[in-house]
Amino acid sequence: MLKLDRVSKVYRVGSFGGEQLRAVGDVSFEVRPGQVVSLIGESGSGKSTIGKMVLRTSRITSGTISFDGADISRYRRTGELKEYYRRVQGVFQDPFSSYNPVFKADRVFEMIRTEYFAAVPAAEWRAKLDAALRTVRLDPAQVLGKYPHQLSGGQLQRLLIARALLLDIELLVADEIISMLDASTRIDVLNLLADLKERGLGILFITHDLSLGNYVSDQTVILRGGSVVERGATRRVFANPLHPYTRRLLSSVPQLHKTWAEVDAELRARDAGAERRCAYHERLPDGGPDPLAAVDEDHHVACFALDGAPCPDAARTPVG
Amino acid sequence: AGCTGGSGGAGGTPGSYPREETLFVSGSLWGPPANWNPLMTWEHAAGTKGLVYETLFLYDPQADEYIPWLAESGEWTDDDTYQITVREGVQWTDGEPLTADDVAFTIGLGELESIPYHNVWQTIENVEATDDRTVVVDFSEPRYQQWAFWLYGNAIVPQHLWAERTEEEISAGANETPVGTGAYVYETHGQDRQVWSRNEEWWAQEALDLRVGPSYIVDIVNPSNEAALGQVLQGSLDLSNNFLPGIAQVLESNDDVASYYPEAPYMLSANTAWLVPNTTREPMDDPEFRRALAFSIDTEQIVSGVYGDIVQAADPTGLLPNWEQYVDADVVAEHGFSFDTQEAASILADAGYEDTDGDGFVETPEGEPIELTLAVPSGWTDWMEASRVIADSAQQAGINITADFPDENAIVDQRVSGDFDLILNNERQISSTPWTYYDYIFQLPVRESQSTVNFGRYENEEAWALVEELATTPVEDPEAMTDIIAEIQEIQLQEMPIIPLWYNGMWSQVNTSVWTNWPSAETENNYVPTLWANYHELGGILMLTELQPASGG
Amino acid sequence: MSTEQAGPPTGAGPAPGGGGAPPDAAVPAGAPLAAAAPAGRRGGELAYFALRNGKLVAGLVIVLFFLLVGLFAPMLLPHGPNEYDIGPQGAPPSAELWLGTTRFGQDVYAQFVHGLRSTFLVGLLGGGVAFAVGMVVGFVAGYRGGWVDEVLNMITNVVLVLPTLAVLIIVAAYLQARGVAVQSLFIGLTSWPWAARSIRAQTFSLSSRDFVDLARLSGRSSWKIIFRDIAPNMSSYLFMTFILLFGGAVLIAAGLDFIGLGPTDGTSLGLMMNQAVNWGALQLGMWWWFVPPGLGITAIVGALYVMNVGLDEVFNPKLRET
Amino acid sequence: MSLKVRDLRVYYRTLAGDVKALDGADFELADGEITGLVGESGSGKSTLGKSLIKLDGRMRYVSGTVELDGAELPVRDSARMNDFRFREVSLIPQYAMSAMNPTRKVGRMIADLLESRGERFRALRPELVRRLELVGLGEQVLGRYPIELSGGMKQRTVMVLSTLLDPSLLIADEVTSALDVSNQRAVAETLAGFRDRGFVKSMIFVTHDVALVNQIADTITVMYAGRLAEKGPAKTVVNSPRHPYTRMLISALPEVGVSHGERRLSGIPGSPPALLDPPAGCRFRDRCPLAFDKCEQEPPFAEVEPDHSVACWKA
Amino acid sequence: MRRYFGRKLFVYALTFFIAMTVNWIIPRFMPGDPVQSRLARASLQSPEASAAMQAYYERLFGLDVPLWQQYLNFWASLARGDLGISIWLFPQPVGDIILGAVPYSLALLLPAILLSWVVGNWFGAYAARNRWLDNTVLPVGYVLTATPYMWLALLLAWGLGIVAGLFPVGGAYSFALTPSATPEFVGSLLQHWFLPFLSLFLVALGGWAIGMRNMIIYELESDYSNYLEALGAPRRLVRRYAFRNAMLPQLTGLALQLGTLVAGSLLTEIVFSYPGLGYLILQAIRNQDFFLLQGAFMFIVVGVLIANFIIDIVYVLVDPRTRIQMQGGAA
Ligand SMILES: Nc1ncnc2c1ncn2[C@@H]1O[C@H](COP(=O)(O)OP(=O)(O)OP(=O)(O)O)[C@@H](O)[C@H]1O
Ligand SMILES: Nc1ncnc2c1ncn2[C@@H]1O[C@H](COP(=O)(O)OP(=O)(O)OP(=O)(O)O)[C@@H](O)[C@H]1O
Ligand SMILES: [Mg+2]
Ligand SMILES: [Mg+2]
Ligand code: NI
Repeated sequence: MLKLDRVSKVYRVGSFGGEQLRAVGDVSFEVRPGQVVSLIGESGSGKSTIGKMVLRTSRITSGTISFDGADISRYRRTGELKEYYRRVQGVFQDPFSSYNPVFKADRVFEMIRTEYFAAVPAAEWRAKLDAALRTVRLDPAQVLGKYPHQLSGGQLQRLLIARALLLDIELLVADEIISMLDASTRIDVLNLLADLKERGLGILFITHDLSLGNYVSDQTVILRGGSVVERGATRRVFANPLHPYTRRLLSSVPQLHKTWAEVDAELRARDAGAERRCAYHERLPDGGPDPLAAVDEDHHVACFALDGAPCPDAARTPVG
Repeated sequence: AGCTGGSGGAGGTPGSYPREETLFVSGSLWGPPANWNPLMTWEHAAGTKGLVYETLFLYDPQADEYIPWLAESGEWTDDDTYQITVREGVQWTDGEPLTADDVAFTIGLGELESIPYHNVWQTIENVEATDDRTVVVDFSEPRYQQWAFWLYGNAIVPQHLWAERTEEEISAGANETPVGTGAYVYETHGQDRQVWSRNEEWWAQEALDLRVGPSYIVDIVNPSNEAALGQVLQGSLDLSNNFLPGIAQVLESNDDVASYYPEAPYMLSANTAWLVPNTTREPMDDPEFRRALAFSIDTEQIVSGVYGDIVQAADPTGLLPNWEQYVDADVVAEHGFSFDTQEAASILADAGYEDTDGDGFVETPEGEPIELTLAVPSGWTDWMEASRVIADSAQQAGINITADFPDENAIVDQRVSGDFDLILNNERQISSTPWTYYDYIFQLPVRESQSTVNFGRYENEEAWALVEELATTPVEDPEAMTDIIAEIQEIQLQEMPIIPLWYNGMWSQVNTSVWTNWPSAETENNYVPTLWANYHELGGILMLTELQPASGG
Repeated sequence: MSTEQAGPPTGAGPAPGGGGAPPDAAVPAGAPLAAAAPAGRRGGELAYFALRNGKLVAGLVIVLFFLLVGLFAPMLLPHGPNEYDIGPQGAPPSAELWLGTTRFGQDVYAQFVHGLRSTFLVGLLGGGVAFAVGMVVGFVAGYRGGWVDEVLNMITNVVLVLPTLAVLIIVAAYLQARGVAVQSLFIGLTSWPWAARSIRAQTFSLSSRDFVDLARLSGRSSWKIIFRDIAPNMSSYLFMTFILLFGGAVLIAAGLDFIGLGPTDGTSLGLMMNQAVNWGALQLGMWWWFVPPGLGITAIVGALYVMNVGLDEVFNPKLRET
Repeated sequence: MSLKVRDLRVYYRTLAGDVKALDGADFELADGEITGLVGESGSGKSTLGKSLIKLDGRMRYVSGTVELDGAELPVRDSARMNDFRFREVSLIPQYAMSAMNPTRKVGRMIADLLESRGERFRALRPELVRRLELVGLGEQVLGRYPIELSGGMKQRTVMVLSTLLDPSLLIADEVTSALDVSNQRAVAETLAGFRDRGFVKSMIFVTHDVALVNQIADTITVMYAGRLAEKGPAKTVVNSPRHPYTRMLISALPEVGVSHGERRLSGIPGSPPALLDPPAGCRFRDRCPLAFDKCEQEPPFAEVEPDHSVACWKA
Repeated sequence: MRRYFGRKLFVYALTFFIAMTVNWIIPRFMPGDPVQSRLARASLQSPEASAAMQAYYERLFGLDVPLWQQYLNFWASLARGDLGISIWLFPQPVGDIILGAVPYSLALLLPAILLSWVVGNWFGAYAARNRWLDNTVLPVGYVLTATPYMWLALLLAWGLGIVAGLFPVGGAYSFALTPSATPEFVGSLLQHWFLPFLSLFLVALGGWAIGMRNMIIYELESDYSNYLEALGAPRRLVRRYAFRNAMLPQLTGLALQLGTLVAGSLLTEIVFSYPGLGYLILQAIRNQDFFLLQGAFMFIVVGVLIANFIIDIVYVLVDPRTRIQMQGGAA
């Protein structure tokens, strides 16, 4: 459905755009219908930038993003773009800043209505809206006609999801949609995403919290400094993290029933016998579009030396 | 020449001028002194001509008399030849004597196109210094009036210093170190002042027993009239030749301040303010309409309301009071005008101007609406107020005039190109002869751009022929002049090419606390009380010879 | 954001203004966002503070007072501002002629109330034009960013460092017909830069907010987003900007009028001062001729500025007295 | 017993009335104890933290006492409180990124601060440098402007500065919320290290991330709607929470290894009460599956076992 | 750093270019012809003479060539440092005239700007900490900023000058003196300088005081102030930091306000007949003196630009933030 093919983004920064900042480099992955792909990485690793490019609010510097085979950067006329937005929508990190504070919260629905459903009669619209709200388990009477500050973060976040559902979307870009929420509301939203996925929605789930990614996703993409370091089925990546960065992330996640020290020890123990080597150099990519090397079915990894340091294995294994 | 340059001290005490020896004046410098070239008659530092450079004659309009000055005498030896006898014993301030060569040289400069008196050379054939003291000027067709005007209006420059100069230096040079023959020499100048100091060797001290009172004249550039008013009140100005609205109030309350007349109009008259209709435009091309316009204007209101009675209403002919003898009372009685709304209305009605559409304003006989604009430079407050009065009173008579206040330069433009309905103008000063006045009104031919005269583009061959005749009438023949002028007046009053409204005053207010014996209607001293540029030779310099220190010292 | 704006927000409150340009950014950048925030939530609260804010109320009362006088007093007068001989010439204030007469016996009060009209008109038009230009430039630069921003920013900076009054003097001097409208237009066209700059900064920070992206995702056009989504968020800020531009325009106009470059038709407070000075009111002690117009301007502009502070306090809780 | 808080009530003055953000806190902190203060947003965690060091303009002290190392803290009297700040009680603010004067070099700022507190910068400098090196910063940060430091460097500098005078009590309010996991870990471990080295005696670590708290805290304090709900040893609170709120909170946390398909977690229905006019009795009553009549009375914050207090009738 | 200043310089150069072009264009496309106006004042007798002189002077001023060429000539002679010859004060070179006026304008402006800035900031800083001062400084400040420059000047001229007679109300020094190094002359200079200075100073003062007060309040609310207070720093230190930081925006404000202040000085100079640039500009306009106008205007523009540039540099020196950002954001 959604396919990123060696997508890069370079920001021009400094006066007159004098300097360049490579926020995303050569990223490739795919989101299929009914699949949740979580994009995980530390702050500044380019997660949001990818989300924005998918949503066409940020220009792609190179590479292509295609949706159902069509290159989305080709959409020029507002009509085409509007049609794209009917199928692809986004929800952002901060529910409070996603609402215009001077207007009532349900204005987000009104915008959809004026732009997409101008012809729909009021009653029908109302029914549609109620249905969407119920899907996200909100009581219309409780949330409509209120100002954003009168609603909780979880309610606001769910309203945004309802808004996206109104359009019968096929892909949802969820950019850190739960990091601002309380632990208790967080899980509600996650569960909701999981339900939607069951109904065939593709979700690009952006987060820096591995436990959350782990909870909902089928596929995981680990991002570092704008590049993918490891990618694959969530199960595999979490069970057998190959790239040192993935491992470091994993060891830093605070866990309820394990201390950091225990996790460290565990990882160390697991590696005790085997020598950790750069899997990339053993399994070079076959020159296809994907710059990662496949280590297993549905598990790909980049060279360990991604951050510029020479790879300890590079000398041993010639690069094709 | 830096404007603030520290050009040394004055006289003995460096840096300051003793109050009791110094005359503080203002009203003649309209900007920082920029040049001392007597040939740039209109923009040299006032006093360059008159105080430093001198003319052959003076003309005293009060006494209607030519006073030989650098010339000991001058006469028409025959119809075409004028002979000047140069005064003996006159010295340039560099020590060289003034000779006939200097005079001949100066007249000869008029051959250059860029010299303002180039026009006299249209009639001069030859100038020659026949000896040290005699200059003979040969004319082709002498225009006596014009020549008389030249004789007292133009300064003589020293040949030994000027002969080497280029045309540009002569006609447009700053002449920063003026060397003249006059009562004063250049002392210093600044952004806001010009200082003259007395020439102790001045020839007139011996020759005429005249001695100017003040050792120094500090002529203050007046940026605003109101500042001058304050300074006169304080006594820091001795003579203000500024237009000071409100002076009437001051004169009544402040004993130290005086003017020429102790009561209204307080001032002598210096020029006539006219309403100039554009006679090429409808309906101003109709003499009857112009006459009606003349009757409609409430000049009294201007005189008292706007000016607080410091000006006088003009005679219907517009001739200044010193030309009173040329006014033909009979003609005026028959054809003259005065403020009379009724009369204005009936003249209009008789000529076919009626209010056909009922808007309160008359239309042309063809039924076209009349909407006239009176343009007066923005910022000329007295005229702006006057024009409001004119518009108001004309409207009373049914003539739709509105006052408009464009920028001054825009008005000059309109005036030159003839792109106006009505304007106010007063660009003819008092002079020795009414010829200058009529030359202004009637001059022909009308050109594409009328830059100096006949702005209304009034064409009347007959009147112009009379003016030309006047030009060639000898100055010594007043009867002949009177006759011609009477004829001109008859045409003028019937045709009303321009409408004289009031006489602008020879603004002069003095403070007597330091200097006394100022010109006054009540004493013998009747010289013109002003040091405006070009008024020194009309008697301004003589005023200076009459001044006495108040301290009696 | 380019380095241009790198510095902290500039100036607060009516910064130095005086006879010309209005103060720079009225409120430090942080504030207005907080300020703009929640109209609804704090609607009642805002009204509550507005009514209890002495500065705001006092300023508003003064401005309204003069506005009403300017609107209605001329209608109640039997004579025009420039009619002669309404009273004796140069009469001091009296029971019949409240502000005395000019040297021509014109009614100073009549001139004053008519002058108020043009003062408000200039403020409204001049401030309005500046506001409009400043808004468009600021919004577009802040929203579009990139080279559009660079270019607009450059233009803004150019106009900003131009000594505006000097330019205006030149322009005004060579205008043939000078009316209040033309004057206002030119004032407006030269006094927008600081407004544009601060609006740009606001827009810039607002347009990075998620709700703007959300509006884009809803298929809205840029203009709609700017005026329907971004602008309402800075409405209080915009309003305050307008007030300052209004006051600035009034002061500039007064300066132009004073040196005789004012409207050539009609009257204005600056023109009154100009005439009073030209006709020696200072020297003749006719204070009633030049004191009221200046006082009028000072009162109106001062009241506007005070109002602005009041508004600032209302919108921005940090400034409220606790 | 380094800190003893008794019935501390601090309200916010607002137009609509007092917001009872901290309504009767009763707890103690032992020497060397790090307690993690957790709870939903708006439960009063920051209010409690601030009450112990500096009330801001809109906060109103209502009642209660705070005792630190046996001396009473004059929390209501900001001027007298000054003697205790920094030396006895110190704070690492949430806004570490902007906590330093942007126009002063870090070293100058620290010197200014120390001198103004009557300390000699010269004398303390070696210790300062030592501690900076401890957190991986060189002496050279002192010669830099804050803007020249990265976010992490700024945060570590502030941490060192705040604890330089070895305060008895350190309040760390959400110092890790803005960080990603690896930085979170580094900061948290550094703070624990500070305690281990004796730079601070005890610490209140405010966060809403229970899992994080569990890594470094000795005890966990749970707040709900302006009140303390539970306080006990970290292990106990995580593994066998007594308060229903704590229980639900912990069961709502996904963990690495837990996925939706395998085990569906559930949140806490409802939302906390408004603090402007909170209901009488147990404030969790409306959301509590165990609620019963007695909950209409306010449950005391009582010790159910040594060092473990809970405010619930069913505990 | 170099890029930053390069960019600034580019903006300044552009400003200069645009300003000068505007100033060149406007008078030339407006009605009126300076030579004609000049000759009109001469009231020459004969039209022939008038026409001849018109041509003569047009050639002299270089007004006889096509406009585009005049424009190029203008820049060409400007490059040579030649500002042309004044029409109004013919035949003085414009440069000389302006150099004569500039000292007066500077003498008014520099002290007025700097003192009002310093004193205003000082007052404002105190007002922010003192309820009583706040309640007096603030209203007075508002009244002062809202005062039209010329009106305050008028009031001062009338009250202190005319009524009280304490100060002269016109000119730069007594007419009884010539410039010299005597105490008398210097005293006279100061006496004449005082009122115009005072009026400029007062109007500017209010704005700075208010700006400072507000900035200080914001700074006192900032995170670093909060942190300092939480660590028990005394009020004094917090204030000091706030003051220092509040100064920076005020510095930018100064740069932005320069143009306005210069404009204000024009009005003041006019009221007090002070022989500075303002008076020159007014006269140049009245007399359609293109060249003098260009010259005077150029001086103002250049002055404002230089002052702005100096402030830019000072700003960079005192605010580390700009320095860093200019280097492309280290850290
Ligand atoms: N508009 C922009 N202009 C210039 N640089 C940008 C812009 N937006 C993002 N960047 C830079 O691009 C990089 C990636 O940013 P991005 O927002 O995608 O990160 P992220 O992974 O979403 O981080 P976070 O977890 O903090 O949201 C960062 O270094 C950021 O500074
Ligand atoms: N300045 C204030 N004025 C009024 N009410 C306030 C103010 N600050 C906080 N509150 C209220 O006090 C309560 C407690 O706030 P506090 O900031 O202590 O919560 P918190 O637990 O720190 O939440 P968070 O996790 O979001 O930081 C909240 O209900 C909040 O709305
Ligand atoms: Mg992001
Ligand atoms: Mg908090
Ligand atoms: Ni490798």
